Amino acid sequence: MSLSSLLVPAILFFALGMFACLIKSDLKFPPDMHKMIVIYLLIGIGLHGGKALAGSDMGSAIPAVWAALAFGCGLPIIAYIILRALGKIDPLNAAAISAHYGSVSAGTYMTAVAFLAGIGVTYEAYPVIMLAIMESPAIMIGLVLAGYSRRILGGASKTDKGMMKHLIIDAFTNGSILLLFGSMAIGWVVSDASYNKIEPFFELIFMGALCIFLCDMGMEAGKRLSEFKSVGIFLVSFGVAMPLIGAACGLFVGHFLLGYSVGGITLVTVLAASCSYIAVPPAMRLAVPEANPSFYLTLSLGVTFPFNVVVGIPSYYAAAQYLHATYYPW
Amino acid sequence: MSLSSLLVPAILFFALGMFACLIKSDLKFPPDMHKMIVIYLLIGIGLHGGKALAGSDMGSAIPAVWAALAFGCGLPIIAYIILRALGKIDPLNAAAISAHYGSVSAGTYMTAVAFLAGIGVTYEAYPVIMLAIMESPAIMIGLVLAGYSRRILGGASKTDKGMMKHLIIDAFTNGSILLLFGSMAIGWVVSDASYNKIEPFFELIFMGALCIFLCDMGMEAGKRLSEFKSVGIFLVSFGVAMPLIGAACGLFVGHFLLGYSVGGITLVTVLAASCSYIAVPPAMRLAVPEANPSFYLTLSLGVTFPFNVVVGIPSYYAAAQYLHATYYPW
Amino acid sequence: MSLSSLLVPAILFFALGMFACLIKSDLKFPPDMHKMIVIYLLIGIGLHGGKALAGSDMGSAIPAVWAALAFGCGLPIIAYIILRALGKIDPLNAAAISAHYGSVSAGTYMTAVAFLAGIGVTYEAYPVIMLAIMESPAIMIGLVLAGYSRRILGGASKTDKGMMKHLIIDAFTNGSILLLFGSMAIGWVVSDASYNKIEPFFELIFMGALCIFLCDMGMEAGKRLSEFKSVGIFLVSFGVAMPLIGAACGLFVGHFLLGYSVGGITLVTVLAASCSYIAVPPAMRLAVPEANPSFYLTLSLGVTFPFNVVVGIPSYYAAAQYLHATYYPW
Amino acid sequence: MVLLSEILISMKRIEIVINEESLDDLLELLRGENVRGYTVIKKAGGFGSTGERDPDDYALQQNNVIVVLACEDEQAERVILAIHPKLKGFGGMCIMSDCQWTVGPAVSY
Amino acid sequence: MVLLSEILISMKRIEIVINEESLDDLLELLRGENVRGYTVIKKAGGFGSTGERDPDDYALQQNNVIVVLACEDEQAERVILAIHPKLKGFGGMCIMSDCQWTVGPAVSY
Amino acid sequence: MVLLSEILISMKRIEIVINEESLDDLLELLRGENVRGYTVIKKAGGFGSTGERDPDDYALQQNNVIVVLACEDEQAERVILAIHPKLKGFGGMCIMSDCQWTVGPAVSY
Ligand SMILES: Nc1ncnc2c1ncn2[C@@H]1O[C@H](COP(=O)(O)O)[C@@H](O)[C@H]1O
Ligand SMILES: Nc1ncnc2c1ncn2[C@@H]1O[C@H](COP(=O)(O)O)[C@@H](O)[C@H]1O
Ligand SMILES: Nc1ncnc2c1ncn2[C@@H]1O[C@H](COP(=O)(O)O)[C@@H](O)[C@H]1O
Ligand code: NA
Ligand code: NA
Ligand code: NA
Repeated sequence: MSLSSLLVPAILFFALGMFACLIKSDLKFPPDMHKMIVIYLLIGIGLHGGKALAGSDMGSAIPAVWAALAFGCGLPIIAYIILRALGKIDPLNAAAISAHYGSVSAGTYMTAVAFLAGIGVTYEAYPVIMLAIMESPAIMIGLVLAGYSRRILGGASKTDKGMMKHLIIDAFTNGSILLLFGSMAIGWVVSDASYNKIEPFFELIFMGALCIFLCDMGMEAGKRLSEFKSVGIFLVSFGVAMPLIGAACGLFVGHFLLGYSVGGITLVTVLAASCSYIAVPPAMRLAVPEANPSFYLTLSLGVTFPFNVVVGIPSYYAAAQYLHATYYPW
Repeated sequence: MSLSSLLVPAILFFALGMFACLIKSDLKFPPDMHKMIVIYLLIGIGLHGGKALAGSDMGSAIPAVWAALAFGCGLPIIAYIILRALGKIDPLNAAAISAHYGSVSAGTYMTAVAFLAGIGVTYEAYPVIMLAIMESPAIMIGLVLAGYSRRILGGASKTDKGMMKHLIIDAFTNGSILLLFGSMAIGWVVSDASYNKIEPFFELIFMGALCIFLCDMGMEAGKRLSEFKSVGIFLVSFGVAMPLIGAACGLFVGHFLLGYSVGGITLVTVLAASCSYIAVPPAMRLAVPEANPSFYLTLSLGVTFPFNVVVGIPSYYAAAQYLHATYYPW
Repeated sequence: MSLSSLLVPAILFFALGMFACLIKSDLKFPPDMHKMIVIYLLIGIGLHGGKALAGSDMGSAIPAVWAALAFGCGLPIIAYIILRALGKIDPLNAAAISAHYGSVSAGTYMTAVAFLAGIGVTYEAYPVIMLAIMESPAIMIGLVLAGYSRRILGGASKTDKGMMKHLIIDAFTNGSILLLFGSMAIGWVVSDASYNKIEPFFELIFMGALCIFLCDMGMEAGKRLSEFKSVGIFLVSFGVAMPLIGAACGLFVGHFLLGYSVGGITLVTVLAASCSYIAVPPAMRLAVPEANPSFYLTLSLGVTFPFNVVVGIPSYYAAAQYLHATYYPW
Repeated sequence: MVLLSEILISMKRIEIVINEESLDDLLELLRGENVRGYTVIKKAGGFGSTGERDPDDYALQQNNVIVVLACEDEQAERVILAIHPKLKGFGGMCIMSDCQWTVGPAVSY
Repeated sequence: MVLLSEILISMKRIEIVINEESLDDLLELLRGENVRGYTVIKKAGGFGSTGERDPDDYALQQNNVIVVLACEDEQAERVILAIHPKLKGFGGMCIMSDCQWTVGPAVSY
Repeated sequence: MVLLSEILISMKRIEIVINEESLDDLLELLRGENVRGYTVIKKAGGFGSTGERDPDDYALQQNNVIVVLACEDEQAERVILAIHPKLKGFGGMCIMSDCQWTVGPAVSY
């Protein structure tokens, strides 16, 4: 894989956005534009996934579901232990940050899809299910970790049942998850003829729209990046190390347990390595008001997301390629 | 026609929107997104219609114009009589509600177009003229009915001439009507070569954009649906019965008087059966401030629109098919 | 060239927008929609230009750069002299207005591109560089002219160094310039395979999106047009004469100095004839607060822009054709 | 001054800032107290005991809403007493000041 | 306190809420009274004698606008007297209260 | 009335209007004065000594921002004294009036 494969337009637009932020340009996309593109992209990825799944063997999807749940529950616990043991981060901030790493970033996933498309690599239909499933469990684990932390801190362990329920309902009626699952279902059921009618809007122009989305994300990441100092060297390193740990788990699961192709392994790795900045932050703000939002937001948007987009994805792909070539288990 | 023809993506997205509202998801599309898509869809339908008309015999459009005017004036009067006689609805609310049923819903029309496209049925160029024409006359009739109602109520019959004029001007300078007529004219005059340059934007991706529009409309309809109770059983039944009455008129006119194909009859039927939620509500709010907006909005957005989209369109198509096969007058 | 070449959809939509404004329609596009389309169009034009440049001889771009700088510096000075000598316009208003005419309007440029595409005329890759370069120098010249004017007026010539620096930085970190240059660079470096993935979004549907942009611009121009009276007959004539002077310079430079094809000459002419309404107005508001914004905005948006779009572009094309046929220097 | 005093009524102006999700609850409460007029400004930001709230923040969008109402003194008293126990849930502020209402054709206070 | 009293001037604060379509008429009226400063907040909602007005309603978008102006007492009197007969047309509210203006380099009241 | 006087505290309400670009500077200044609560309304328009400012203008978008804060009298004094010298740079207005704060569970003034 040459350096030129990094010259994916989507990633270059991300860099352009960060650059704009760096030179303090007055470039600014309307906030609603971002929301609209996110809606569009989620539906597009869902429809595409649904259509692909309709042609797949659904029995084979079960392992993907289990892997998604394992990532969602396991990764936050690993993160929490690292933050507490190595970083001496206070329990509640540790809980809030951890939750983010069990969840996923649809933006990172789509960039990976663009990357694979750019170099012409195919992938399985199942990772998109994992994308949809992984948003929520991490929030639950975050709640559990926060409850545990509060007990450590000796505070009244009266976990607010009402809020617990509220958050769980939220996690499953969350707009982006609904869009993803909903459009997956629609992609699944509609006939090919019907799908072809909407394909130009949701697939043909998808990669271009993704560029605009990533340009905006670049600006957002750039803004957060400037808060590096307030976050401290340990947390910044954690923001780079944790996706690598996640990636290692992803590579292992994707290759040895799920037995996917190089493209599929790459996507599973990206899911495990990525970190939520949509569903989890508001949930943690509500559930762990004691935690400092600028910690988890800087880590998620300012460190892990750009790391994954610029360095991570190509590396994960290279690793998947290596693994697939070396330890071919079948 | 099988049930699978209901699996048009556009209609499924409408259902998804209603479902999101039902489970109280926090899914929410930016209001400006909706306005933008409406602008886009109106221009798209106008251009397409204009281009189709450019290739048609314009003399044959005259009957369509007459039919549109007849629907616009006749249907509100029928609605008013039913509301007053059967429902004992007070005169001013009856007037305001009636006006909505003489007008049309571009969203319903476009869903019908998507439905026909999905099953590969062609249609005449003229119904789009009817769509553009039918927005306004119903508003006038609404004003007349309101004036008549005020006289019944014995109130000072001083019809505010200034507002009357204001509303009539409004009805003809209304943004959506202008967009529809304007883009129809543009579609009409431009050369094929020019049209082909803009066709990808306005036609190729049209059906996909319509899905997002209908998803949003589903959420809006869902919101209104929850006000069922405050509206009462009679009005809800009226919201289902009135489109059926309109549809009967539409079927008759489309088949026997206009002599259209099955696709054309379906569209004429949809126009007669649909009910405005864009141009008429603000006009009625201004002209009949005594009427309760939650009545006409719940009926229009919460009852008649979803009924037409989910149940109406396929039924009207089936009826048109039956009619066309049975009473072929030529 | 027949009159029918005026029937470019983009220009017709501009006329529709002006018409809507004229009849005081309530048609209104969401402001964010406009911003979004501008972002999209700038990226599209930049990518397209960058791709074209990648296939061109870059040495040949140097003359275009010089021409751009010459226009940016020369035209405002010509404008200033005319405004002061013929119009007796007070120095500071003259300075502010002049600056606008040295800069360019991307909207006019894109309309010209649509016009050329509509009649199937090709053009060189270099004018897009000129478009990107010409935004800024005129602002500098405007600052110099304003400083000079203040000295004439005998006021304390303490030019606010801080603001000067601020404005110069602004001129080069300006969002639209950055987008244009950035996407040009991206279009330049990405492989054809990558470019083809984003081409449908940025090229295929470009002309259609431009129609919506121009419809909105038509409404904006129409609004400004109504302020004709407050601006006075001299300035309105200036708003028509100055683009003609710019066009004459553009024709000369495009044909004799740059030696472009008819399409290229037309674009160079349009650049010289057009007048900024995005980057320059806020800069002048800050740098020359004494000048009356309604003067330069009415001229730029209400007079010169519509003149160029409706009358100018076809005339410039006709003139370029004539020149190319008559004085073929090679 | 004679004219002015005839068209002005001494009233109270109440200004409430809460998070946007609680708006419906607040309005219900106000309607319960028979308030006949209020004005609502959405998408406000702010800072308070629960930290910063920014409607423009990308990942953590948090909107405040401002409700302004003018009413007669007793009405104001009732409103304040009704809102007071709920302030914790709404998480915001409520201030009252004197004002003078310009009488118009329709009464909405 | 000496310092403060030097930089504060006793003035009136007028707060007007009307429907957005009438804004131009109101501003013209204010300019007619030589008002030299005002602040405008658009897209407000509210409730009054004509029912609810919600800028976010899908089919029945109705925007209020809030205009706040600080001015000297006589000016305020003139403004109130000028607005009073028009309130019906504008359909809204107009309240006045006391305030203290912090003097700045430029006078805009 | 007994009840009311127990839950109301006499305070000052400060209302500042400046251009949106200066908001960060203003908030920094406020934080420097240990202000513990404020409310921010963006995208306001207005008119003042520097002419009209309209957030909806196509080519010349200029946004004002309104910052409202309620605080105790001494705090208010400090804020006014701190803002006064900066008003020129911010280019706007700052007015203060009396108000009564409804005590709540959390103190944010
Ligand atoms: N002293 C204050 N002055 C103005 N606004 C305040 C004040 N305290 C709180 N607020 C507003 O009320 C919101 C919620 O306050 P809190 O619940 O204390 O975080 C804040 O985001 C501010 O918008
Ligand atoms: N008592 C009040 N307090 C605050 N705002 C009011 C009051 N009465 C009316 N308004 C505002 O004025 C608008 C128009 O009032 P009206 O014409 O009475 O319907 C309402 O939508 C409210 O925003
Ligand atoms: N007397 C006033 N009343 C209300 N708002 C004002 C007043 N003077 C100035 N402003 C606001 O402050 C902004 C800036 O004022 P200035 O710097 O004087 O142009 C204006 O755009 C208005 O929004
Ligand atoms: Na993860
Ligand atoms: Na109808
Ligand atoms: Na120029």
